[in-house]
Amino acid sequence: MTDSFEPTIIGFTCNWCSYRAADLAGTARIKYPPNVRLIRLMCSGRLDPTFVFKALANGADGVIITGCHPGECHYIEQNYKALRRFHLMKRTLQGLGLEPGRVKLIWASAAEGAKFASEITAFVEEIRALGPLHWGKNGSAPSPTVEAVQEKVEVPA
Amino acid sequence: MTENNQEKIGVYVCHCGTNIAGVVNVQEVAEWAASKLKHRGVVIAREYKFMCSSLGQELIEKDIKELGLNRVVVAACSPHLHEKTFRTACANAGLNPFLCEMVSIREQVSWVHTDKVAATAKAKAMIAGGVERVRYNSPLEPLMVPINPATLVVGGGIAGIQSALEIADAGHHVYMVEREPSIGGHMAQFDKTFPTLDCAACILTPKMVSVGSHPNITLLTWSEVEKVEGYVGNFTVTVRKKARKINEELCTGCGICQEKCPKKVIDNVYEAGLGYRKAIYTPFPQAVPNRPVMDVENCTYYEKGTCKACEKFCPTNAIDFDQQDEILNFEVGNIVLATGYDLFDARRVTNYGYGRLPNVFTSLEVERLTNAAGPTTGNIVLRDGKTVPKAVGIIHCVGSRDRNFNNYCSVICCMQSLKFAHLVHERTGATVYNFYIDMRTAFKDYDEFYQRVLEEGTLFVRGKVAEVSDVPRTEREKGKLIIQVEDTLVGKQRRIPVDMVILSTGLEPRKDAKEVAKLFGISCSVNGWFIEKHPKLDPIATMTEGIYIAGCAQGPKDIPNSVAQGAAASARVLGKIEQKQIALEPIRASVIEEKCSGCRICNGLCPFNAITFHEDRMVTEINPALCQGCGTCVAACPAGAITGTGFSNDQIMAQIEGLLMLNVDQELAVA
Amino acid sequence: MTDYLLYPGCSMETSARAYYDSLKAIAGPIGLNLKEIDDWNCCGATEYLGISLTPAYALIARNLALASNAANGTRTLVAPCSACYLNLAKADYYMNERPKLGQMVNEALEAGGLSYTPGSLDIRHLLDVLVYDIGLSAIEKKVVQPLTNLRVAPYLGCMVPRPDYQHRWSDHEQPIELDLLLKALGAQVIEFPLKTECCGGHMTQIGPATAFEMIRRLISGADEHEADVMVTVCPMCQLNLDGYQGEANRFFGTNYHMPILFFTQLMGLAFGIDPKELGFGLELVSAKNVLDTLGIKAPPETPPAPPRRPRKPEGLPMPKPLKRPKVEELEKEVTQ
Amino acid sequence: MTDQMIAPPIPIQAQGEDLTLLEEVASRTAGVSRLEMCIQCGTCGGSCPSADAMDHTPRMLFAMLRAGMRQEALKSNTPWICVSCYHCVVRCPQEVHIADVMYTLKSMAIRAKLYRDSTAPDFSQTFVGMVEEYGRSFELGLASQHYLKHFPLRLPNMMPMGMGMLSKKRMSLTPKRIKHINQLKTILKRAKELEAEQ
Repeated sequence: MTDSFEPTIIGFTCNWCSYRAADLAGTARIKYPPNVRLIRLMCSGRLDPTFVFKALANGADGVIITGCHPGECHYIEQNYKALRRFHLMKRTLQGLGLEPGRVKLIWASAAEGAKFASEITAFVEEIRALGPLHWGKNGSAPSPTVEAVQEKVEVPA
Repeated sequence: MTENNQEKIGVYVCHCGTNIAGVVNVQEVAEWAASKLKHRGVVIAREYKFMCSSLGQELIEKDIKELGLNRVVVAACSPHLHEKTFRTACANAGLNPFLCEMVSIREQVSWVHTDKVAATAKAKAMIAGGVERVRYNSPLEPLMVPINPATLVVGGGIAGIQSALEIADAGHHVYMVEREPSIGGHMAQFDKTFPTLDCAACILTPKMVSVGSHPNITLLTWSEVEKVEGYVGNFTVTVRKKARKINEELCTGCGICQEKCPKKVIDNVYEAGLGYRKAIYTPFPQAVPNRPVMDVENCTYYEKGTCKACEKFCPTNAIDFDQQDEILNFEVGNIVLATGYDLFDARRVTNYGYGRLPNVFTSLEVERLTNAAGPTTGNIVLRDGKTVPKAVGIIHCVGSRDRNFNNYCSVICCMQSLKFAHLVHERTGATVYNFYIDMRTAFKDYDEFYQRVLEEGTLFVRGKVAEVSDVPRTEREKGKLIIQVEDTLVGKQRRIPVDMVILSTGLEPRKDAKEVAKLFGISCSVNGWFIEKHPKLDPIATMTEGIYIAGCAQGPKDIPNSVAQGAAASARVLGKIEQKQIALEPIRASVIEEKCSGCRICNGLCPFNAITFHEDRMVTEINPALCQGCGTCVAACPAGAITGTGFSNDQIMAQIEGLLMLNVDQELAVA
Repeated sequence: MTDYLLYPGCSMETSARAYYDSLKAIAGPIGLNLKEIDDWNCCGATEYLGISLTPAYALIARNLALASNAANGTRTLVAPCSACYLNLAKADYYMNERPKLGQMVNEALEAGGLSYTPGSLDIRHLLDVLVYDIGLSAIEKKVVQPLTNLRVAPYLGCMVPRPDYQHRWSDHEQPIELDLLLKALGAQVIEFPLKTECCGGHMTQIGPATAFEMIRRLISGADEHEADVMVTVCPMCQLNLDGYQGEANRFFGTNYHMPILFFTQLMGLAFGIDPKELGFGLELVSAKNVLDTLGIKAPPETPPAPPRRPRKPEGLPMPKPLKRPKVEELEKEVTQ
Repeated sequence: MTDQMIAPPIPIQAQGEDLTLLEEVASRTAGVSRLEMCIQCGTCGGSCPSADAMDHTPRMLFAMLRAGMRQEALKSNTPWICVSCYHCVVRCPQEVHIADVMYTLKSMAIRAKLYRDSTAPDFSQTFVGMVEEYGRSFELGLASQHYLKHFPLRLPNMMPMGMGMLSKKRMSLTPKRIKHINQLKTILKRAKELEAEQ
């Protein structure tokens, strides 16, 4: 069963660019692996790090966050705030013993359907290489509860 | 919400013909949702061929009424396409539209995956996510805001002119902002227009005059938009009106200043570098407004401190050397962007020798050469200003359809080249060659024009020209420009000596298109053109409500299409104005005062200044009219005191749980 | 001192000895420290690639492997020969673009105990290193005998500016690097439109008539521009234009006498180095006129030739030439 | 109703049409050939300095590959006349790796023994033979061997040039051999094996 590990990935997309890039990938019929499930946010700035912990704790093997290119945010500059948070969040996750490669931030504009698809494809392969994360599944390693994680997190503004 | 456990959720899975059903087993998905999500509140799950059809919508409406559904999940296409459709259906049946949630199983599943089993499983997970999320949706009321009936039109080319006139004629105010000293755009530079060969000035000038004299149009030339704030219906625009150094009230447009100005400058804009203007100038006699501008960079007074010839001779004392840029602010409800194109820089194609070989010309240069008001009064001559060419080669696709430069077709070049072939033939009697890859003469009366040019004896060579050389190999080639090309219909390389080469240069997005897009909150395609809302069904609107695009700013197009798009944009604007008010998505953040600790972390986060802090109560407040709903403050609040409607923490956490439900609970995964 | 690995290529030791000699002579003055890689082999020129893919790339890659072993702190591998430069750059580029090729080539190299990671070397032509690393102003400073009055036709041939995998050159058709270098030496550089046309390559061996025609075009083009000398950066070009010039003259009944020199030879002259050290005399079409013009033996009193195609003030204005940022920077360096 | 009655008409098959050809050429080319992207614009044929001597312009050759005309394409002298000047490569609007495709066609023609005239293949093979033997090219040996075989009548004309080169020591009389010629031979042997497995 484990010979071909199929990771589950949660993706957080911005309503204005990357969600539309996903739409465009669809319209253009560009194929990518089915391992990713997207959640639409209005902006990458909406991403509360708790969402990421929740996803990992509930069984996701990786999380990908996508936003508008720097300088192209629909809300002027909120993606920079997402970027700031992302780095701190990554450090926290590392502190919890998580491989840094399990969460990733990419930029994709509404015109970049092909880029979106290739980024997803690449990320699936990266997570496949890392193997399953046993946080949320009935695996061996005990998973920290969301509440426990939340306590450790300082949310940067 | 969910505490009372009285959710009655309907799940609707769309086949979209075979678009979804061809990959996702929709029947299995619907049956699964009905049985396995029953304990989550799903009372009915259906699949249907086209949910967006009226019959599909009726299904939902009927269930709401008959089964008392209080939540709806539609698994179909992207919410950007049909969210509105299904929300309206819910509203029709008396359900608050925001209790309807869409799951995109077409764009995100069936169109991008091939493995049917995996795609079906993913569709189930996504529906579970939607169901979990919709449980936490709350009924919302759209924010109604009034629409300011004034409109901003950016760019005074033919598309912008058309748009402005239509709106102004309907009785609404238009601000037209143009960067150059006069409106008219590229069309004002042309001599004849294809395929009818009517004179560009003859058909354009009356429209320009109408704009200049229209009581409903405020014309701001030599001006640029610097800032745009607000949202559809309520934009605040800041415009920099550059100093003309002319008092426009006093100036009568008599032209004496231009006559007396001693400084001659090569005119790189209107004359395409082929002619001269003065340091104080109106670009062309029919300019609107008929008021000159001073080119401070080339003016002798600004260079040397003396001259002021213009001031000495001005009969109305209109010259004002101290005039400064003016900053104007005004409010509009809608914006039309018709900013046009730039010409491809032909010097980049080194092998065609433009800039090195004098008798290689660009299409815009030839427009000026053929124009009776141009530098040669309409005589087609070589760079020496007098020799009439005996043989002329016209090269298509320069900088277009070429991955080394621009990969797209510039649309107008084939017809433009045919027009030049006709004009050169008619005016000089020269032998004319056209070098093309493919002849593209689609649209009304275009191919007929091709036939006419064929009849006139123009020689057509099918082949992309490899190089233009001035190095002769034979006697015949001495003193000529040699066009080296494979005649692909003969299968042989040919070297054709000519006197003049015309490069049918392609169209490019404006150099600052990206910055302009950013300024107005829209985006550019990979090639740099403004992106329309939908390439087929909504080529006028953009992703940002209240901002429309027209003309070449959206992509290369000819005059008839630019005019059509300009008119279409004004129809859209007038439609919005007629609505008088507009419903805004109620996606807003708000502060629960009891939870706010007054830490002020959120205070610096809002780029729209929607967050204010009340020192007296030590709490933060968010102004719903200014809030744009990005949610950055929601994510930042350490106390969880800020909620974001439509994208609340509860909704997203539930959606995450739903999406991963199948991973956790193996029971659920069984079909 | 900057350290560069040198891949000379077969010709530098035989037909293009003048190139190697003059390179060695100018390297010291401009502070170019070249280290020849040990036991290099032929790059296969344009021939091996047309026989068999993997062996051809393995042949080239052996040199890359030897070079990266000898790297010792530098990444730059310099090739003075255009064909060698292109082959080395090509192998490095394609081994990366098509990983399967890279894998097969490395498997072959392994049989000889070697390996090469594509991208680990920076493969550059000598002219590139001189212009962009040493710098035009540094070269200009070393000039003691400016090449005033010498009308030179800069000639690069094909394989230096094309296909240009790493985007190093200012243009693929009319690059300006050699022109500027020669200007820095004080020469009168003519605008030579044929500067990147083909010299005929291997056609001298397999279709002489075609090759002679290509040689004729170039020589007559330079002659038309009243060049005293054509300056080249490639052993193959020099061999074809110099060695076969007499043969082409006989074939067409023409009587051209166009000396073909390596740019390093002119650099040497400008630096005041004895012509003998620079391989003068090895050319088949004598370049004595070049030395004469420079007054190295007897200064003639020729006034500078008028510029070709004088631009008339009347008529329609011309567009300004396109200034690519790279060119602008370079032009700043030359004071002339 | 019988099966015959509803049988579809038999498609007319062009003789010798070989639709695998394009694919094969692409797969044997170093890098990504982009051959399938050709729009038949003729930039290559127009740019080619030796096009006059070619049986087909490069563009025509690519059309032939697309049409599956294996015999004709591999018999064409075009790839052998290519001087690798890369004018077509940098100008091609579709970024086809034209020069590399020419190398591929040469090697395929040699394999299939389908070249029309052996001058060029012989030159390549003589050159490569020397390189494989010595690790270096040996111009004198190559030129004399080649001219003797293909242009015996030309040889006297070439003498002044050859003598000039010799007297100026621009041509060596003896070949030079690299030190580790055995290492090179081993590498090439393995490379040939790998190529054969393709």
